[in-house]
Amino acid sequence: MPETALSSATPDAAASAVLEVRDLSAAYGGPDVLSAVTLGVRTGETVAVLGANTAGKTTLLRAISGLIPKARGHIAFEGLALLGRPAHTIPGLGIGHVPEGRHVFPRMTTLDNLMMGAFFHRGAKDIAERLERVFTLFPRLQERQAQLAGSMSGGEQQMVSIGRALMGKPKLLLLDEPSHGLAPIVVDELHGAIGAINRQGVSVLLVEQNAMLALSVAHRGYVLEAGHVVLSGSSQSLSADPGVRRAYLGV
Amino acid sequence: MTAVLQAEGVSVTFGGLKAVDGVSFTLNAGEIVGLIGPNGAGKTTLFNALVGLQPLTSGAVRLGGETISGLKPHKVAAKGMTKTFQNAALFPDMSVLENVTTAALLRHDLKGARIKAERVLDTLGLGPIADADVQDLTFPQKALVEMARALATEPRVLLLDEVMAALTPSEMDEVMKVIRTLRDEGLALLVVEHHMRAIMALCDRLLAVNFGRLLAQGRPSEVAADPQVIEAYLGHGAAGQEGAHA
Amino acid sequence: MTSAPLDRRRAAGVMLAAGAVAFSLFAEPVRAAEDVVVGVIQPLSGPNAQFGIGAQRGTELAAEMINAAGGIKSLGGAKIKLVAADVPTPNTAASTTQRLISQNGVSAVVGAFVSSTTLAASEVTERAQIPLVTFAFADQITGRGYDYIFQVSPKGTVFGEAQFDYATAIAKKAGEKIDKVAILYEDTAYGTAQAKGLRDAAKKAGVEVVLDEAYPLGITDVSPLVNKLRASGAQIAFPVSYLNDSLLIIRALRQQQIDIPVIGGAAGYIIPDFKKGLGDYAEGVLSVAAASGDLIPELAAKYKEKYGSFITHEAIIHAAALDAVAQAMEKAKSSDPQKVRDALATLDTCTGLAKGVPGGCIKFDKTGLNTSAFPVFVQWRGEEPVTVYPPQAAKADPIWRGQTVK
Amino acid sequence: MRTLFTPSRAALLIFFVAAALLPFFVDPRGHLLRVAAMVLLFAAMAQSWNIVGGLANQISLGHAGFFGLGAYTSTLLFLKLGISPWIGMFAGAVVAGGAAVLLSIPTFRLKGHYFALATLAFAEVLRVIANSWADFTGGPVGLSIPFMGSQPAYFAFRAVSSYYWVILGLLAAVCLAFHLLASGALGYRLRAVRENENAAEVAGVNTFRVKLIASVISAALTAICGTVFAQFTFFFDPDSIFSLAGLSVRMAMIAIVGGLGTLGGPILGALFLIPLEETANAFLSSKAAGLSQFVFGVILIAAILIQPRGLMAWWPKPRRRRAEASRPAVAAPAAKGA
Amino acid sequence: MLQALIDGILLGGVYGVIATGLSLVFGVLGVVNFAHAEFLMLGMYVAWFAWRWLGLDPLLGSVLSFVIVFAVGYVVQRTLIERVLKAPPAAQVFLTVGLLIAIENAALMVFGSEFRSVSVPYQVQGYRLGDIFIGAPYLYAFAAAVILAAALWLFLERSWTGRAIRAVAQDAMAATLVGVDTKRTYGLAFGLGVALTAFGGAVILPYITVSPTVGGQFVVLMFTVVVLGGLGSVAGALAGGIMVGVVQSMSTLIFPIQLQNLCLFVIFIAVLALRPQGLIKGA
Repeated sequence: MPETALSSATPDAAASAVLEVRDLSAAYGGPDVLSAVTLGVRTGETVAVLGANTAGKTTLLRAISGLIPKARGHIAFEGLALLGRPAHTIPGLGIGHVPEGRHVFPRMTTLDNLMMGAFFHRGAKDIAERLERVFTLFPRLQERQAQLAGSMSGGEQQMVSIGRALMGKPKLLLLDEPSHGLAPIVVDELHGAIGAINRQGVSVLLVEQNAMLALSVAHRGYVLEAGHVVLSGSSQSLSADPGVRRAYLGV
Repeated sequence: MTAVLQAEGVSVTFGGLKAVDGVSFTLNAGEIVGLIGPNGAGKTTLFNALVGLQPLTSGAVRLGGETISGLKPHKVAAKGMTKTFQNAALFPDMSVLENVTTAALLRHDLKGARIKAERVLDTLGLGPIADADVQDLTFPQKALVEMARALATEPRVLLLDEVMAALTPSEMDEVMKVIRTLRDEGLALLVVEHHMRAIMALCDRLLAVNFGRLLAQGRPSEVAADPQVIEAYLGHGAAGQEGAHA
Repeated sequence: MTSAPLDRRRAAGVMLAAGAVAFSLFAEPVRAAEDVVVGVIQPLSGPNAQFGIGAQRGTELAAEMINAAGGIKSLGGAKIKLVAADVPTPNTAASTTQRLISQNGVSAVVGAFVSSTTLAASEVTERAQIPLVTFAFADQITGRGYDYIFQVSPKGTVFGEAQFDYATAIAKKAGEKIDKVAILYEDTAYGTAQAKGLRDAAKKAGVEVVLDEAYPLGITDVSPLVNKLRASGAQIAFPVSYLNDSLLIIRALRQQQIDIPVIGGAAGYIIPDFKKGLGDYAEGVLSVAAASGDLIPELAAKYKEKYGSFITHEAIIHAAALDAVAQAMEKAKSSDPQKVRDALATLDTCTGLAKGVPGGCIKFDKTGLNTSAFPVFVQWRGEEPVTVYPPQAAKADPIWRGQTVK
Repeated sequence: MRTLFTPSRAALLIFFVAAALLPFFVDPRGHLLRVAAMVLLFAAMAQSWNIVGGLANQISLGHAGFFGLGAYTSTLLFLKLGISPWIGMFAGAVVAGGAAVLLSIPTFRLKGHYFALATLAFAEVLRVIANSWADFTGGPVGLSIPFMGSQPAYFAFRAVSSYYWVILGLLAAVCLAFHLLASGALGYRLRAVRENENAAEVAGVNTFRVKLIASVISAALTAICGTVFAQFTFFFDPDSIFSLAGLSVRMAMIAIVGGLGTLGGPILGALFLIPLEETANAFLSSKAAGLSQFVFGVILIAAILIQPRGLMAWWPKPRRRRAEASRPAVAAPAAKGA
Repeated sequence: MLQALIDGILLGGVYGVIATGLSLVFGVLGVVNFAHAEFLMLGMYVAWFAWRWLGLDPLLGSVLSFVIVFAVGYVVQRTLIERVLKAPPAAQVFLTVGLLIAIENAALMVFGSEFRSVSVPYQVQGYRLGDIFIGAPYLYAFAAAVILAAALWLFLERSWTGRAIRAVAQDAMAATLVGVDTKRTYGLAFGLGVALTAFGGAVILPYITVSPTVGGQFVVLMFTVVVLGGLGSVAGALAGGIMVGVVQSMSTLIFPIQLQNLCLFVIFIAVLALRPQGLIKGA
């Protein structure tokens, strides 16, 4: 597989980069799932990471959140080295992670799920304010705040999961397959929300299998294949690049 | 051509969620059919339903004209259909030969099973590692061993769930060669694979699913060009765009 | 490849060697020349530990007294050396007893308060032909025709019969006619044997048993038991139980304001903790007992001085048991187990600690049962139980429903 | 063909030869021989447990139930009908096997902790029944094997060494049964079930049947151990013969400390634990009540934390690597990591 | 009949609190703690000494039991249990079995074998309503259990630590992603679990004696309660406790008391076989 090191993939200057990943490799005991991945997210940007199943997208996000102890390389968040930090300290730095499969707390109410998002800032006075902001973004959650999250539809659970991450006052939001398994109309709604979050000043790293959808909200994108970055560029250029289609459909 | 496997309106529901929704298709002896669809489309659930690991909510599965839905997996295996697992579910504390022998016991006594297992391993070129611990194997080796184990049950229909995940292109070529040989020997194969390049090159026909429903079926190039399929993979609006490029 | 497996092999070797060393420790018998060795097996851990410890103290005290008085004079003043071992369960009893016999070369074994443990131990002593002198009183202990078992106190059924007969006799003297009684017992060897005695005695006396209920050892809630008792209309309750259930039963009766007399079946009813647990409510409770401190005041005083509480019947009987062994050695002029056994079989003594056994003597019959022993009734008076029945042993008159019975 | 004479087999052979000769070198009536006999008996019990616990990976905490059924069946047959315990031993095995079938039907789907709890309750049920049904079982007083001198036909001997050899034979038989099971067709299937039940099913293994057969064999062998135990100790009562801590846990513990699912594990475990416990009891129990059991508990905790795979994990790894080393180290058809 | 029902409920409330801790530990850590009943025993001893030395009524001493046993539990989790969390069940089962043996015998060495009992005035009092008798210690213990259950509910629902415990139980990864230190939470949950049991042990001290082996009387009972209620379910354990209390009490109306436990075990096996998730679905 040709190694494509693209200079445009690295942020121009460290100062403007909220996230910087360099030469990141990771494995779960077997062969490397990520091999020397280098990419970055600039402040205020939405960046998409595309690729077929098993390309290593989820592993990338998990490594950033400290969930893969054996990750090697370098990850910096606002200049701060992340690798080696205990996973539970990472949200407090300003990174919100919406995991693949949503992972809401099924036997807690919507409200309790959201409150858990504020766990790190549990003393803060602006919790109500933040809650209000989440409810503005997803009015449906306000209606369903007393419902057990496990009993809600997939789309609603996704909103809970995103809302929960937002309650932690993130500067960077990691979104893992938010459209997975959802009906198109819900997907549109979610992506609208992602745009709105980004406009409020939160940088977003978005992992999606649904390439066109991701590129429609992202400024830039990277394409992963078998743990390597094979393509990168602006959303417009990627949308037109037949390489993306090849990475997914093999034709 | 004779239909060896028939699925008729197969549905699987998990507490309200339709993971597989009325899927019907047939599979003929001596053909490789690819099952494609995005993550969570219901491919693995469909496989599990076919071999009896997952009870059907409705529908029926017939193997060689005989209804096998409702049977336990070991009975289904005895009737001639088995599957491999995503991420190679080998028996980790056993050697390669022991893994394959266990499956060969379905139709042979212990001595015969060992001979059968050795033969299967040799066909797949695994003879030299027969005594290795499966935990020490590489990914492609594990995938092949699992295929060997499945073949040792002497199936008529073999369902392969992502055997080529994490393989390099040259490794993939080797595995595809093996799969083609099996087809040429008259086996019917249903293959789930995310490496679309491999799927396109390998399969005689494709079935595309999303949200548990069958979206399209036909020749690989037709299915890949189907707007619904492209949308399922690349998203809303991609079909027109990409179509213009193609 | 080189160092790691070697280390592992070494570690495995070390662990195995530890096992082997442990094993070899049993190879050599340890025995001092002039001492006579007697094994003491008691439950020192587990649920019956409290009774085992009391019993062990009794034997220790007896050994001290015998040694202080000059040891076994016919053996040149040989001192008694006790080898104690913990037998928390019957499963451990056989192996432990065997160890005392072959490693410590004991002349006799004393103990194992708990009946099932004693039964297990006696199988070993019988085959090894070592005398076992015990207080445990399940009927099977002397009922198997064994030659090497000696029981200082009466059988369990005898205790049960006495529990019934003495109580009805006192009630009769107090002018109360008893037609209905209740039997509550723990489903252990001890409880079952004693309940059988109670049942038989009631039948013989023509008294109706309106409640005959076994309950599991370690019962945590006795309310159902007490509910049944209340509904039965019994005039006397005969509970046979260890401590926890005895406290539970007495308290539950008080809570439900049931004031029928409760006649305890030894064990839990006559140890210091009964009083500690119940305080004033212990006052006046009657119980059958194998012995009582007031029958042998000098031993009781020494015990109290040494251990700080009154002497329990298991301590007295085990002390007497050890003394019987000592007297047998004295008589046999030997510490050879076979000779000690023969001397025990023909022992007829009314001196020494035998005075602690009601009847004051030790003389074993063919089965090994002490023929002269009988159970007594004790009644809680202040801090200690006092012997109140039968009249030949009594130190005070019994009190029945607040009335002193002459 | 693999060589017949591996280090493991050599060690096993040496063990059995040494064990068979032991009575000639120690006091035949002594305690050492008795402890040795208990080591062998517990090794046999742990090996029987190992068939279910090790090969099928079902953690049973109720094997005392089968053990007790064996002891009760043979003893009651002898006491009530005069049938020799040699015959009663097999009757006990049949009864226990039947009980295993009855227990398997409701519990075969259960795994891990749930299975452990269900089996624990099973033994407790038997204990309560044996305690309550006094007319038949003798109740809480327990049962005594009558003392009748040396009557080999009725499984009664004078010398400890005779029992010792019987127990050694039993251990050899149980080890042989385990070995045949582990290396035979059933062994393949059992290990497959243990390691991945779904994969075993699609590979054509009838997982329920395989587990059932294993538990019946395991129960029957455990019951035979129960009969031998009863004959050897001459007395048992419900609380001790169905004891959770004294038997069920101990059998499992020996197999686990020695090495779950291995042939040598139960033997190593028994060689290590039983003498250790005896020593602790002999030297510590008269010092402070509870000390010996406390030490025992601490050693158990340490053993689990230091080597959860048991003593056998330290044994030099068997043949397979050797075979591999002697062959050219060939990878799969496609070389890795191109 | 009514009497048996009331007896059962009073008893069952306490069983519920005692078993809740076991269920909580399983729910959060996924470990079945076979040594759980030993912490009940420790709690009883703490309350006994508090009564003896400080003159505290066990109902008040229970707070001390809670605090001290919580600390012990936290240390035990961080030093021992933590190390087998990812180990196979066999290692977990036997680690806690080893713990059971060690704690019981350590208690025997430290506290001695005697049965200890407190004496408080209400021990022999009772209330009478027509034909129904209610023992005062049972009533007070039940009341204490209800108060503790309510406090536990408030803690788990309203406090940040309580929410964190629930979050870890429901999805440990997601909890990490919102900043919960799962390792510390495991320690807290284990400490809390054994402290609940210790509290239960303290409040029954007025009607049960304590000795090093008292745990053994409760161990099977506890497991029955949590299996009936569904392992891991806190609300289920409380309901399961009442159920076990009532079954125990009512069964004696039909069967001999000797067979009380047999009824429980048969129900226990039946529930395991038919509904391993427990009879009660709940949080």
